[in-house]
Amino acid sequence: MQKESEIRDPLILGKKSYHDITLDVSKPVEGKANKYWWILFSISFIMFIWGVLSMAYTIGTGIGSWGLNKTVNWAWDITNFVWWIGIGHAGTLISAVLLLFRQKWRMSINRSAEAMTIFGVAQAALFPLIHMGRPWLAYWVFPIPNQFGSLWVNFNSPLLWDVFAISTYFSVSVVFWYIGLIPDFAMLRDRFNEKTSPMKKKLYSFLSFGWSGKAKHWQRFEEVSLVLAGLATPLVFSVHSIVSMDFATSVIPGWHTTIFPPYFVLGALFSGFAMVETLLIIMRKVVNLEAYITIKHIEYMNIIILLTGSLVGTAYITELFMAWYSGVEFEQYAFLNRATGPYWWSYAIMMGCNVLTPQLYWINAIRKSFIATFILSIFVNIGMWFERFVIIVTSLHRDFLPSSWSMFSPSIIDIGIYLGTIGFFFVLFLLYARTFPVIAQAELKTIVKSSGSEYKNKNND
Amino acid sequence: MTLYKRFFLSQFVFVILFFLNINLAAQSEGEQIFKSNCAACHTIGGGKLIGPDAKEWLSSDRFVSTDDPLGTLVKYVQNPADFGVLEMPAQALTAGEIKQVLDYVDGYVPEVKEVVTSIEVAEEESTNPVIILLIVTLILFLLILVLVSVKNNLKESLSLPTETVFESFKNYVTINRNKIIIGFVLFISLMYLLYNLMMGVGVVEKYQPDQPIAFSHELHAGLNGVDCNYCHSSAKNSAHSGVPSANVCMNCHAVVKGGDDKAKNEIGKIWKSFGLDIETDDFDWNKLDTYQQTPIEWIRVHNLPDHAYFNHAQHVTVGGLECQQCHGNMQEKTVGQVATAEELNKIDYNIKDGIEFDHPTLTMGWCIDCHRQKEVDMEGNDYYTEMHKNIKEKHEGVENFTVDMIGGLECGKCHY
Amino acid sequence: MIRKTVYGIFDDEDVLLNSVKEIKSNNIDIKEVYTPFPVHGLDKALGLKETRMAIAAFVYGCLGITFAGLMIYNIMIIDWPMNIGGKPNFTFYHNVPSFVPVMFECTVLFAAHLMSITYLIKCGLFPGAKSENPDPRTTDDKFLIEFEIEGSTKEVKDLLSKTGASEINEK
Amino acid sequence: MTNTKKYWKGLAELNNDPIIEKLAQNEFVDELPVDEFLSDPDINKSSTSRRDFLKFLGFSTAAATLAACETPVNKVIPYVVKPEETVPGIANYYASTIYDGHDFASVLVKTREGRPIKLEPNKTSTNARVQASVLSLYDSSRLKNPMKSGEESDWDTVDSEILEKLNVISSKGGKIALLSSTIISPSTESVIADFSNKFRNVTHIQMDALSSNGMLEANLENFGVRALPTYHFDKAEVIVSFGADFMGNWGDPDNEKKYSKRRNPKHGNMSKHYQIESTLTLTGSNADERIQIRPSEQAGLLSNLYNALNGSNPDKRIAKIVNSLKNAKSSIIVCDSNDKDVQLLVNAINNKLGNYNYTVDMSNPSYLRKGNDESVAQLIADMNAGTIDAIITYNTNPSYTLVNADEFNKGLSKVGLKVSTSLFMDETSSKMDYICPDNHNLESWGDANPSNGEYTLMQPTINPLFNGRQFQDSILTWIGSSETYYDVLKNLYSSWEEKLHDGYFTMNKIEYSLKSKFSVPSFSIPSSKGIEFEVSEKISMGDGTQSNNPWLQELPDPLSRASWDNYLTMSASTARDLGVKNWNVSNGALNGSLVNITVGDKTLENVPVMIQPGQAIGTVALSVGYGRTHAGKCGDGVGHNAYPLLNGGIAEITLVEGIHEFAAVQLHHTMMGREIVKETTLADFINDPSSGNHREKYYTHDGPKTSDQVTLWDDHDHKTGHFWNMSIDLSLCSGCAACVVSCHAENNVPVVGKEEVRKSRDMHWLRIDRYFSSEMTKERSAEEKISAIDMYSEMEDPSENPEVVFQPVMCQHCNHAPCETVCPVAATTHSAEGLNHMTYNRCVGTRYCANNCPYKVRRFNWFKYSDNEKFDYNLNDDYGKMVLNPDVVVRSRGVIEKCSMCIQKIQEVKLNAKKSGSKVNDNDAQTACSSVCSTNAIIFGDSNDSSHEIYNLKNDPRKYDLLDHLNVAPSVFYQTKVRNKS
Repeated sequence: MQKESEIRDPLILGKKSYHDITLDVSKPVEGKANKYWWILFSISFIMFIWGVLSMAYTIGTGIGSWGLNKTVNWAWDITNFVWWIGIGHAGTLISAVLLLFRQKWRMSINRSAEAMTIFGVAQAALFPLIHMGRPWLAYWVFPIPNQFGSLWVNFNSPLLWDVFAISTYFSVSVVFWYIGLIPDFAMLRDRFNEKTSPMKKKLYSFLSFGWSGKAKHWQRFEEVSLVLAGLATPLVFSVHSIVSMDFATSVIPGWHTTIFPPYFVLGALFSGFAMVETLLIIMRKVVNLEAYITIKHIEYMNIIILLTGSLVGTAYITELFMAWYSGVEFEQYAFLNRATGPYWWSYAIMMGCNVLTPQLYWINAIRKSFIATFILSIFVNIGMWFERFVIIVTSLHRDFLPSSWSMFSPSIIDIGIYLGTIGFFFVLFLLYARTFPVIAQAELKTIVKSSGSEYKNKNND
Repeated sequence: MTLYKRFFLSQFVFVILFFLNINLAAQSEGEQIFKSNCAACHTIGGGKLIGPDAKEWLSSDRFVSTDDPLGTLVKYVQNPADFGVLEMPAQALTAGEIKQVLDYVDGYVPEVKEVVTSIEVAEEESTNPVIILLIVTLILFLLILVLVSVKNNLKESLSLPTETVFESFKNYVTINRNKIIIGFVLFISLMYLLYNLMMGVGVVEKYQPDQPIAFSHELHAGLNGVDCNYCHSSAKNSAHSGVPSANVCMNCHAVVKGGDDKAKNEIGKIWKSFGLDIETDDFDWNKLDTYQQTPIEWIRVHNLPDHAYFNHAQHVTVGGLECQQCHGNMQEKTVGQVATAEELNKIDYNIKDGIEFDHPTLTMGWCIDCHRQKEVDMEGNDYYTEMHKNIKEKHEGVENFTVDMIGGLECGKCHY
Repeated sequence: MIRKTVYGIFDDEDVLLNSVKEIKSNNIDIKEVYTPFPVHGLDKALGLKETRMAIAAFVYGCLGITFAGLMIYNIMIIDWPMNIGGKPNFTFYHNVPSFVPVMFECTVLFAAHLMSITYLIKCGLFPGAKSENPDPRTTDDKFLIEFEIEGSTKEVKDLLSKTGASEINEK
Repeated sequence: MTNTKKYWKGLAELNNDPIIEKLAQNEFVDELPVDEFLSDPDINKSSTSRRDFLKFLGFSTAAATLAACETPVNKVIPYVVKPEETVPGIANYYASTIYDGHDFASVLVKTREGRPIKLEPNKTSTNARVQASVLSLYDSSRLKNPMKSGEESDWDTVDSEILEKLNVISSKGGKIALLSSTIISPSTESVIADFSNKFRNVTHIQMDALSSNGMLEANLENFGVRALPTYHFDKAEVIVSFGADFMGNWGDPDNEKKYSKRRNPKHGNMSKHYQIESTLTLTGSNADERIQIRPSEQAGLLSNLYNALNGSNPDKRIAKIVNSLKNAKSSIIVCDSNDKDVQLLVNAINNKLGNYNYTVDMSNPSYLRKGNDESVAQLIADMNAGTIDAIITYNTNPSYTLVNADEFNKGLSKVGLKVSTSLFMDETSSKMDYICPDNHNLESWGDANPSNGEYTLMQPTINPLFNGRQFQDSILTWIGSSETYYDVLKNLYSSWEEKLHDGYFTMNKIEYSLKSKFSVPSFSIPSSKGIEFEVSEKISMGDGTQSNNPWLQELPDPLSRASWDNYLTMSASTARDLGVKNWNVSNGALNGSLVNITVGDKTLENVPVMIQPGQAIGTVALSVGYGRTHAGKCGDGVGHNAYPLLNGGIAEITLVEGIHEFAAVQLHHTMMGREIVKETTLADFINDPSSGNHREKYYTHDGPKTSDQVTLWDDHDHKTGHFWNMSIDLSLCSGCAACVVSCHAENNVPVVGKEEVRKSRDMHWLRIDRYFSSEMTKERSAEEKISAIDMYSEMEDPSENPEVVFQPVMCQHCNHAPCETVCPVAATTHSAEGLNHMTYNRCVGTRYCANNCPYKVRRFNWFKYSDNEKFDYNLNDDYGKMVLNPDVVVRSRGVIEKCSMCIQKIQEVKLNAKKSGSKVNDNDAQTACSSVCSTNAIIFGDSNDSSHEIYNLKNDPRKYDLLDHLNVAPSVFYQTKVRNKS
């Protein structure tokens, strides 16, 4: 039996037996949705529909329905793409890296974090598709044999690396998530009676792949999880590194920066954890998981946010320093323009939200407050969105030749698509919260004895 | 056309073919001019075709007895109407060219060569491989049914429970632990079918639309040996090979009105485009302007997408390709048709040039196949001299350069 | 001889583990153990061989990187080399930095997916497969040891109740 | 020109083709509804795609193919009788002339399958408007039939009615006025003379929209010849222009070419050019020194100059000029004033400087302007007095261009018979009883005598698209002549075919016996207060004749860089005084305040103001050619009509409520201290030819090296075969924008309209960047310790009297192209010939290439610009599409496009060389921009050919790559700008 230091705070509150955990996890699936769920779902769904209409309009008429122009050829589309990809980072990181480091607190949150990853990456993957001028030819970015003699793709292009990185990341994340889900689906399957709820029984039988919990299977399960975690960890880092190379390998001042890969990865973790917090704080209320998502979990995440936020701030300052130190006037102007040019306000929002507000987590009370955390996590999300906006738009709008300098202003369609993906994300997440085991209960059960408050108290007695 | 008729016809035209043999050796200029301008109507010593036998005609009194036989001939050819000959269209040939033709005709020795005496007549049953597959599947399925009923009979005799085909199948699948393998195989075959389906998109091989006039290339280019360039005259100079304008048809068909009603009907359509009736009207070259002209609307057979720029002159004149290398043996077909890659692979010229097509005709891969295999003849063209020298230095030891080595695979060569 | 199946059901993984050890030391064959979550030490106690999933993953990864390398080599260098941005596209060696990201991604892609597929196949897991746990509670909070015994089942049953089984069934 | 180009020889074919062929002279059409076509005289009404020879790539066809899995049926329709000279797929070139009363050019017309699609310069150079005139041919708002009282009619009716009325008028001795533009056609003059003889009391009045009457009268007085002198700018050491925009809109079309001959610093004898003007003109922006004055000061300063040359003290503003003139061996003084006395003074100065018979040639005068203001005034007076019985207008639009158009219109209503021969239902035609629509130049026969002894011929290159008739034929019909105009014309010239082939020739040179009697009127410099107004003329629009031409509307003004507009130009300080503002909105687009302006008794309301550096303080200007009401769908309602204010004067300006939205393609006007246009002075250049051409050095282990020496990989082989390079000499580029329109025409570049241009989505493949100098420089900030932030923010503001540079930028065809590397589908790749290929049909539209292009030359098809009601320009018009070049594909939406270096022309030249088995001749390969560049600033060629000029230019010390520190190794390079100043 595993032992854990007494001074560590419990990760599971209340008197929870294995069966209690089963009940708690299966409750949202078995029960009816509460009104919070319905309100959130309705809002999300409306946004989603708006987004779908906006996308249809774009595909129907052309990218001209966005606010782009000959100078700024990417703006909200790629901003959103990078933002969603960033959000999609915490999930796999929590599962993979924290698994490798044997961090037990991950177990309450990793399922949802992974779901967030998958839904986030799905949103992100929409943008490379719809930002194309001719999305119906998107399959051309895959190296598929063809009658063109065969005409292939260009492996020098960072966008092609993106294609491989995103599809690998997405599919591996799905597999990782699903491998973990199988035992939990089996649990749900076994809770449903064939007579009273045959559809659910069938559904979960199908989803659980016939899992029965044999010792050998568990042994393989653990090894596969570990190896997948080992594979996913460099994958997480590579994906955002590659996304950053879309910019870093270009020639545009403000893009052509060697620190982009680590800077982007840190930023991704930063925003990913913030989004996890946003979601979990909502979710613990909406599906009653107060016992499993404790202030301890939040605090751990806040510490990571504080750390990554500070690192991101360092990166910002490094960029400025390098611009000055390079002595290249184009580079210098690009950064001067960011801070003092027409888009100074976006730079200010970025700095404020990403560098200054996370520093509040030094304060114990804020770090250990659900409400403060919720607000700050939203701040971080906004800040990180603006970080990408700053990088993309302020670099492009004034590059080498002043004759081409221009500006960008979003159209209603741009806004619609962005909000639409947020809506879509929440639609998926809320559906997930009602149909999936939102906590990796099988894994969680392994730590009940070491980290459950009941057992801890018992030991103390 | 019945087999017999075809055979008969082939014997009948044997004589003509005999004299109009097409050899691959280099042709003298006179020969070329004769073939592209005269051969459609005149034979050399082969008797009357549309017009008189050139040899006989040239030695007729008309020319021989004049003071300046050559001069008269030149005038005659350039404007036969002046001599009261309305059947023959005026030829835009220079005196020098006419002299060359004359020399050619004078020195013409019929070359006896193996002539295929019978044109291949058997219409090949073109069976789709998919149909064959379907038939095989059906047979196999029937076989399964038979075997199952045999098995059931045997079981019945042992009074064991019998099962239908589907039950058998189901049991087989459930009993057999290789469901996944079966699924995998199915998946692979599905993907293969999908792949084939996708690869077939936009493939237009064998496209042969009905044309407003039942024009026969076989008759014109094959039997009568009219040079391709006579009608598709701009292929040598222009991007387009060109569909002949009706006045080109009338060069012959002002006189040749067809043997039977069917032919007359078809030729009559050309007349109609001048607003004339083949039965009642006369055709007068001098009155062209007064005719009520209505163009003939042909259906385009070779539809290259608009974003692909193809230039006939580059391939015919510069590249020295024969028409058959891309269009197949048109002289054996009736109305225009897109040749298949297999058919093209059997063309002698392609075999000689070492060209083998892997991709269907008129796809980009098809173009590329040739660009990768066809060697560029750089000798004797001053344009290439410098380039040839440089490229030989660049690829030491390589003597022959294919099109792709001089930029034939660059996108902008065809797409702009 | 008719084979009988005996199930011993436990409430706690520590009790189960002790029981398994005890049974093993009595040289009784355990057919299978069903648990709701991975119980550490159980595989050792049962004497299961180490799984070779990791090795498989490594092999798949090697396959992936080889596949990617060959694919890129064929596409960029052999089949249709193009001058793209003046990069040295006519030799693989000079241009390899551009190819690293895709090769890495393919390595991960192959390793992760093929290993997971291998895992599913080896465990007989696929959509629609029938579950084999004899008692639905084994995915909730019960631990179950399954025996298949020829002859008397008494010895086993005794041993089970002695080591703390909460329920013993025979079929 | 190449030997492969065929000039038109035969006659009958073109003249006698039935209508079907002229319209369908393309071999490959989708569907040709012949019956409908022949039976329906109003061909515009059928909406089928009969002339849809367009090459479309894109979705619609592809989707259809996928859905049906079979090829859509295309038809191919050959000629019935093919015209001998037409080979489908091969272009023919015919020599012809373009003259619309304002612009004159001798051109070669490129036709494909019987459609004129492009104009190339022949004898003279062609400006932007001439280049665009080929599109005006296909203007679907041209009149399709003769009109009677605003209704469509037919020729028989119209002719018989007009003739009847003319005979009545003639018989009672009534007065007939024929009001035309300047007539430079001798045959037309003879036809008009016949007309006068037949109907006796005929007055022929010539008028110019922008009159040179003052100059003509002055020359008449001084020399006895009412004509303009021919200027030899190539011989002048010092050029002083008082407001004359001789490189843009003023005078002979070849002025710019001649001027440029002495602007190449290489030859050492670079001329010195002073411009004294109030409104910044193209010429002023090219001047070595530009002096800003108020319009009212011009005459006084000329007087002052004259006196100073005679020894008195000059005004300090022109002291330098006086010095230069005194020391110069040759000079030219030109002035744009339409005041006879001022021009007398200019003549006197030129005479004083000994310029006559050397740089200013009166014995070979130019006849391009003959308009007589007095007779026009007399006509208007007569019309109002009711003494004019009939008026016929030709090639002119007085109701729009006259300063007193109201009076003209009033008078017009009193005229009994009003006949217009305009091609359009324009401002004047719409008030006429009858319109007998003329044919477009490209459908007409004609001749021209632009200057003494120089002749050019005009020949039709397409049969009339509509049921129009040449003006001359109309006249001949009315006088009952048995001859056609073609007969008249042909009888005028011997060896007709040869002349027609060449298009220009010299004959009948008149030996003028010039008197030279000079007088010296004197003026003083007034100390006027208030804001002075003058009209200006835009390069794109000229006098407004072609204002329905979308290419010209979209052509950005070289100086303001705004399109689809005219506006009051004003200096920043004047604007500040008036409270007028220009500002950029959130998407960068430019907005401006509106003002009401009153000059004399005329007021224009809600005129937008554009702050234009270079506009003299206290002056404003508005360009003519806009504010048309009857131009057509493109030209109507664009801008304000400045003609009523033509005479200029003190302006009353009041700021009014409201905002104007400009469509400017360049929103930022200074170089921000960057070395984009490298500049040096002549003196420095003579010392060191590479002066000003500073190159960034990188510090390597091998010591400092320029960027092109620091490279990771060996370059690809560009020595085998061709290596196409382009050199752009910034000293010679005048910014005239002819190349931009030429590129538009050659490459089927779409017109996107004002809204899209405003969103910075113009599609020009070739743009001419214009930079103004700023008061703030890096040196100044270093000296005055100004912080970088302040420095950059001050650098954004141009000087009030800036130095101007023009820089044509198109795809630089980088050999280390950043765009190519980033395309995921390899849609843009590099050729061995040094070209950056853009494969439109492979493009999926990620726009990454456009982002990564340091020059921002890639253009994205944001929408479908063809066949789209939202972009109702020439690509959405059956007629407008006929101008498309069939060798270049029309891009679908969602793909990137950019300059291809006219690869279709390169391929054609190569093919012709291969066909004839010879090497590519030196100058055969031309791009659309290089072939029309009158100053030879743009030189294109194969730099592997050491005999070609480009080879030397590539190794010239002035040669530099734009943004060379990036080492993208462009195939396009620039030559430093050399200014002749100290």
